[in-house]
Amino acid sequence: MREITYEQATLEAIQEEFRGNPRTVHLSTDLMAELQQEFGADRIRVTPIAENNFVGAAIGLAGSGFRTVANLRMATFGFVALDQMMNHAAKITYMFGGQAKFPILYRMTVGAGISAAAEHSISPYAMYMNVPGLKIILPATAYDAKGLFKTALRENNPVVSFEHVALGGMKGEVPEHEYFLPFGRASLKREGDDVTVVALAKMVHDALEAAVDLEKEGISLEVIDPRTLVPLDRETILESVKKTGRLIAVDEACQTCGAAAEIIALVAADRGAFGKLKAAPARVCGLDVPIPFSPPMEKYVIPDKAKIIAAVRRIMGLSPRL
Amino acid sequence: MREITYEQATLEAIQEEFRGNPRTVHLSTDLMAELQQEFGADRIRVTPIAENNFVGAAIGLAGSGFRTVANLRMATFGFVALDQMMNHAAKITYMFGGQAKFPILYRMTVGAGISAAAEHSISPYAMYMNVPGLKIILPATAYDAKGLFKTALRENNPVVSFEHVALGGMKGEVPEHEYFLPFGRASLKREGDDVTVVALAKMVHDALEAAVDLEKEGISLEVIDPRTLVPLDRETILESVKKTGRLIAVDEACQTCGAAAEIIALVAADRGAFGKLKAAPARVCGLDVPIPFSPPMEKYVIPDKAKIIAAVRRIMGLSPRL
Amino acid sequence: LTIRRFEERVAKEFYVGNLFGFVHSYIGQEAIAAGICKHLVREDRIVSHHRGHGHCIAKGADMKKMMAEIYGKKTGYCKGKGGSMHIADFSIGMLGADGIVGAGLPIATGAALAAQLEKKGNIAAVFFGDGACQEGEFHEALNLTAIWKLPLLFVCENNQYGVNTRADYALAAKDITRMPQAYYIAGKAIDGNDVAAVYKAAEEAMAMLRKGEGPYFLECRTYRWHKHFLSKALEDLRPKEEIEAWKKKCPLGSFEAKLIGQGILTRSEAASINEKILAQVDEAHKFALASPYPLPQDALENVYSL
Amino acid sequence: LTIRRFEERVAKEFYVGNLFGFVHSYIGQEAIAAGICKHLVREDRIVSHHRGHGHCIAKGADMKKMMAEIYGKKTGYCKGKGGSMHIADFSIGMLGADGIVGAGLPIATGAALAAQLEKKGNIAAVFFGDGACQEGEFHEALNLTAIWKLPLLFVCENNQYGVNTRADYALAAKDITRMPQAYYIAGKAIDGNDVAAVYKAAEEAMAMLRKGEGPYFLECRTYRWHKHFLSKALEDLRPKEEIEAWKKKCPLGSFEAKLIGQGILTRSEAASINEKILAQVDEAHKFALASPYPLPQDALENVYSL
Ligand SMILES: Cc1ncc(C[n+]2csc(CCOP(=O)(O)OP(=O)(O)O)c2C)c(N)n1
Ligand SMILES: Cc1ncc(C[n+]2csc(CCOP(=O)(O)OP(=O)(O)O)c2C)c(N)n1
Ligand SMILES: [Mg+2]
Ligand SMILES: [Mg+2]
Repeated sequence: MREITYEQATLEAIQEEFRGNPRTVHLSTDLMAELQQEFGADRIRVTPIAENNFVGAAIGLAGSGFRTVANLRMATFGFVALDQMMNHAAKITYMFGGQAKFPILYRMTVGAGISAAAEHSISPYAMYMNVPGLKIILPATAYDAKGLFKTALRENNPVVSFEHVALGGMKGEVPEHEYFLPFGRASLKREGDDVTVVALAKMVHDALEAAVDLEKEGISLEVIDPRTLVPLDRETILESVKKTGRLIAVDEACQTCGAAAEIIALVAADRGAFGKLKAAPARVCGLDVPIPFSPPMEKYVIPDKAKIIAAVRRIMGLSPRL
Repeated sequence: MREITYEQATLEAIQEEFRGNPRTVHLSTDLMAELQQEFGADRIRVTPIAENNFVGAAIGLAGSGFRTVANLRMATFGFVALDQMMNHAAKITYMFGGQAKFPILYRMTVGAGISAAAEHSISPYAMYMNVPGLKIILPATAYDAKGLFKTALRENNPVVSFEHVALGGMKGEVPEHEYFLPFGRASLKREGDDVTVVALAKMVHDALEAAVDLEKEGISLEVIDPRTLVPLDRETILESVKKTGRLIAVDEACQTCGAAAEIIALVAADRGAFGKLKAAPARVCGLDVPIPFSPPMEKYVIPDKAKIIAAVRRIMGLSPRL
Repeated sequence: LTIRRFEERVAKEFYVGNLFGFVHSYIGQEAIAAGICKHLVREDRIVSHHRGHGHCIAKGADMKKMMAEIYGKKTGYCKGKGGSMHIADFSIGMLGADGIVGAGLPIATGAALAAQLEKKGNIAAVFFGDGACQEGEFHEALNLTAIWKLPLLFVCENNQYGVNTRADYALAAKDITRMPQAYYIAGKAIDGNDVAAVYKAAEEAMAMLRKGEGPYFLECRTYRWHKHFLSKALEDLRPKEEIEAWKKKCPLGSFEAKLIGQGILTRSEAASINEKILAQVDEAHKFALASPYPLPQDALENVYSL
Repeated sequence: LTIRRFEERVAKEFYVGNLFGFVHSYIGQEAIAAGICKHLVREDRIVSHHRGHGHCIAKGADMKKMMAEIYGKKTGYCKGKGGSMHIADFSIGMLGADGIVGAGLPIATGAALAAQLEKKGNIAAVFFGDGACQEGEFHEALNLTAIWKLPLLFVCENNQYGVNTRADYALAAKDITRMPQAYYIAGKAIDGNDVAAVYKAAEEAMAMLRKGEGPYFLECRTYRWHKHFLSKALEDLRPKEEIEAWKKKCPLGSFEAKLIGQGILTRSEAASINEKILAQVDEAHKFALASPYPLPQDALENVYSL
C-alpha cells in the first residue's frame, strides 16, 4: 500500500471533505497554500494572531451552518483561546438545549522532545477531557489520522485533535480509497497475554518497540491505543485487563490528573476488572515538572521505551533492569 | 470559640498579612471596600474587566518584589486568563531556573447548586493540577480557609485558591490567635474503620453527614479532606486505605480526569495500598455533563449525601438502598 | 414611516418594557434592542450578552418559550438547561445570550463571516456592554471585522457601569467610539434612550453593512434602572440621584409622549396596546407556570448533537 | 553627547549585531534595543518577547551566561531550563523573554505598577512585535496603563511581519500608533533602524515616564534579516528584493558611517571596537562550550521556590 506522512494524511482528509462541502472554512494564523489554491482565499483564511477570536469565530460559523477547521498550531497557544473553547465550544450545544449543531475541528500539536522548553512542549489533553462537551482525538499513525479526521469532518460537534510534533513527518500506509474510523473504538496495536499497555500518541510507538524487546524475554504485551480520548473505549481496555490481569498506562503528558489517571481509575473502579488484577496497575507518564529546555533534562522527564520496559518488568515482579 | 464565616476568615487572613507587609497589592474587578479603606486605593485596586491582564500583572509585580492577591471571582472567568496562568504563572519559576520568587494568591469560586448554569458552575481545579508549577488549595471550612490563606500569603509561589460558592457564608470556629496550616497535610475530619472517604470542598460536609447516618447502620467512615490538591498528602490517604481497605473519592467536579481519578490512581498504583484493598475503589463525582440550569436536573448531576451513602453501601457489598 | 410601523415599534417597546419588570432587567435600555432589530430580517443573525432578554424579544422570540426557560421548564427554549442568561433561538437567527463578558464578540465575527460567504446581503449584529470593551476579545473582533470587511453591526449598550464600576474609570478612551475609529471602523455615539435616534442610526448603518462595505459601530448611551442583577444581597453603589435622573429619561415614556404629541397615537390606543401586551406577557407567564419541569435524567441529553 | 557615549553605543550595536550572527536572529533590529536601553538604569525593569537576545544584552546581561543558556548548559542564566526563548536576569531588571505572542504585555503592566508604587521614578519597558498588537492582551495593557497612568514604555518593534503574515494585512489600523492614541497614550512612530532617532525618541519618552505622567508608546519601524527563526525547513515568503533593500539600511553600517563621517569615530577605532567585541563574543562562546550540561535529575529542581 502507498505510504504518506501523518501530516499529508490530515491534509488529504481536509481536502476530500472540503471538496464535498462548500460550506466549509479553514482558519489559521499561517497560510495553508495547497488548501488556498484549491478552495480560494474566501474559505481558506489567514487570521491575525488572535486565537481566542478565531476559535470563537468557528462557533459563530457553526451556529450559522458552516463547518470550520481551526488550526491553533501548538497546544500552548490554545491557552490563549480557552475562554471560547471551554466556556463556549464545549457548552453551547448543551446550554441551548441541543437547538443547533456545532461542526468544528480544532487542531493543536502537543509533545516534547524537540528542546522547545516548557511553554511549547505541553500536552494538555487531560484538561480538555475534564470539560464535557468536546470530543477529543489523538491519532498516532497516518492511517488513524486520516480515518479519524474524515470522521471528525462529518461530526456535528466540536472535535479537538491533538497531534504529536514527532509524528507529523512519520510515514505510514494509507489506502487510496475513502475510509472512516469510528470515535470511541480503540485500536489494538498488538495482541499479548501478560500485560495490557494503554499508550497514547507517540508513546504507542515506544510501547510497540518495548513489546518487541520484551518478547525476547518471553513477556508478551498487549498494546492498546484508545485513539479517541472522548469518547473513550472503556470496554476494550477492560476486556484486555481482564485477560492479562496487568495494566500499565503510558502517556507523555504530566501524570497528575492526566489521561493515565483516568484509565487506571476506570479499571480499578470496575469490579470485574478489579477482581482480575494480578498486580497494582502502573503509570508511566511525564514527570510533574514543566518541560526543561536542555536535552539531558528533557529526556529525563518524558517516558520512553526503556521506562516502559522497566515498568513492565516491575509489574511482572522482576527487577526493573535485566 | 468565636464563629465567623468562611468569607470573613479569608478577609481576616488578607488583612493580617497586608498589615505586616506594605509590598502587597490586591487586584479584582470589584471594589473590596474594607481593604481599600484600610490599605488605600494605591494597593487595593479595582481593575477593568480584563482577567488575563491582571493575572499577568500579578506576575510582573511578583517579579518586581511585590506580593499580590488577584481575585478572579468565578472560576469560569479564569478561562479568560489561562494564558497567563498556565503558560506563565505556572512555568516562570522553572523556566528561569529559579532566579526569582513569584508570591501570588489567585482566588476563584467554584461549585454548582445555585442554578447558575453551565458556565458559572464549573469546578476546574483538576485542570490546574495537570499543569505543574501552581500550588492549589481548596478549603472546606472557615478554620481551614484562614489557616491556608495565612500560609498562602507567605508562600513564594503562585497559589490558586478554589472556594466553593456554597461555603462563603458558612460559619465556623476560628481562633482569635494567629495560626498557619501547612500545605500538603490532609485534615482527618472524622476517624473510622470501614471505608476511607476522600472528599473535596463542599463534599466534605456531605460526607460527614453521610457518616453520621451510616453510623446508625454500623458502618464507620473515615473522612479525609486533602485541603491542598497540590501538594497532595498521599501518605495520609494511603495509610487510611491500608487501614480500611476501602476507598471512595467524592468530588463535585466532573469525573473524567478529575481529582478523584488521581486519588484512585495513586492508591491503586501503590503496591502497599493495592494489596490491602478489599473492594474496588469507587468515585462519587459530578456527571460528565455541563451543569444544567433547572434545579431538578442540576441536583441530579452533582453528588450529595444520598449518593455517597449509596456508594458506601455498594462498596460494603450491601444493596445501595436500605 | 407609517403609523402602523410606529405602532409596531411602540408595541415592541412595551413588550420589552413589561416583560422585564419581573425577570432579569433590561429596563431602561429597551430602545436599543427595538430600534436595531426593527431593521433585521430573520436571516440576519444576532449575538447577545448576559442582559439578553430584550434582544430575544426584539428579534422575534416567543415569549412563552422564553418565560418557560427562565422558569427552568422543559418547554423553554433550552429545555431548562440554559436559563435566563442563555436563551437562544437559532431558528430566528438569535445565536444566544451569554454569561462571559466580551465572549459574544468573537462568536459574532463568525456569524458575520458566514453572512459574507453566503453573499445574500445578510448581516450580523452583536450586543454588548461598556464592560465588554475592557476585554481583549473586543479588540480582536474589531480588528478582524475591519481587515475582512465583515458585515457586523457592533451595538455597544453603554449603560455607564459594569456592575458597580464606572465605564469612565475603566475605559481610558472615555469616548468608546475612539476605539473602533482606530481600526477605521465607521460608527457614531447616540442617545440610546431615544428609539427614533437608534432607529435612524441603524438605518444608516444597514445601508453600509448590506453593501458589504465592512463593519459599523454604534455606541448607545443608556442606563440600567435595576441593580446589576435582581438580588437583595447585591449592593448598588450608583448615586440615587443619577438613577432617578435617568428614570425621567424613560425610553418608553418619552417615545409614547412624542407619538401622542404628534397625534400619531392616541392615549386610548396606547392604553389598548399596553393592555394587549400585558395580556401576552400574562399568557407567557401562565404557560411557563403550567409547563412541567424537565426530568432529572434529561440532564444527560444534549451534551452532544447527533 | 560625548564621543565616549557614542562609542559605548557603537560598541553595544556591535555586541548585538555580532552575537546574533550565530544564534537566534535579532539582526536588523539592534538599533532599537540599544537606543532604548541606553536610557535605562538597573532599577528600571524590562520585559521582552521571543526575539529577546538583543534586549538582554542591551540591558547589560552577561553574554557568557546567555550563550551558556542557549547551549543548554548548567552555567546558563536559567540553568539550561529556559533556552534561547526564555532568558532572564532579574538581578538587572530583565524580567524575561517569552514565547507567547503578546504575553509580555500584561506582565509588563505589573512591573510598571510596581515602579509606580515604589515611587522612585523608575519605569518599565516592554518590547514586542507587530504580531503582538493583534492579540487582545495588547489592548488590555494599553487600557490599564492609561487609566492608572503607569510608567510603561511600549516599544513596538514593527518588522512588518509575523512569521510570514504582513502586518499591514493583519492590522486594520495600518499605522500602529492609532491604537495607543485611542487610549490617549502619547507616542510616535520612528525609524527603528536609526539608532540616533531611537535614542532621541526614548529620551523624550523618559522625561514623561519618569515624571509619572503615564505610559508612552514607540513604534519602531524595522526589518528582520533572517527567517522567523533560524531553520532550514521554515520557508520565508517575504520578497527577496524587500529583504535586500532593507539590508542596505543596516542600522549598524549606517550609524558607523555617520560617526566616521562626523569624525567622531575613525575607521581604525571602529575596527578595534569590532575586534574587542568579537573577542568577547568568542569568549562567551568558549565559556558555553566548556560548561557542563545539567544532570538529568536537575530537571526536578526549581518547579517551586522555597
Ligand atoms: C470574563 C468575565 N468577567 C467577569 C464577569 C462578571 N460580570 C458579569 S456582568 C459584568 C459587568 C458587565 O458590564 P457590561 O459589559 O457593561 O454589561 P452590563 O451589565 O452593564 O449590561 C461582570 C463584571 C463575567 N461574567 N465574565
Ligand atoms: C499566542 C501565540 N500564537 C502564535 C504563536 C506562534 N508565533 C511565534 S512568533 C509569531 C510571530 C510574532 O510576530 P511579531 O509579534 O511581529 O514578532 P516578530 O517575530 O516579527 O519579531 C507567531 C505567530 C505564539 N508564539 N504565540
Ligand atoms: Mg455596562
Ligand atoms: Mg513582526
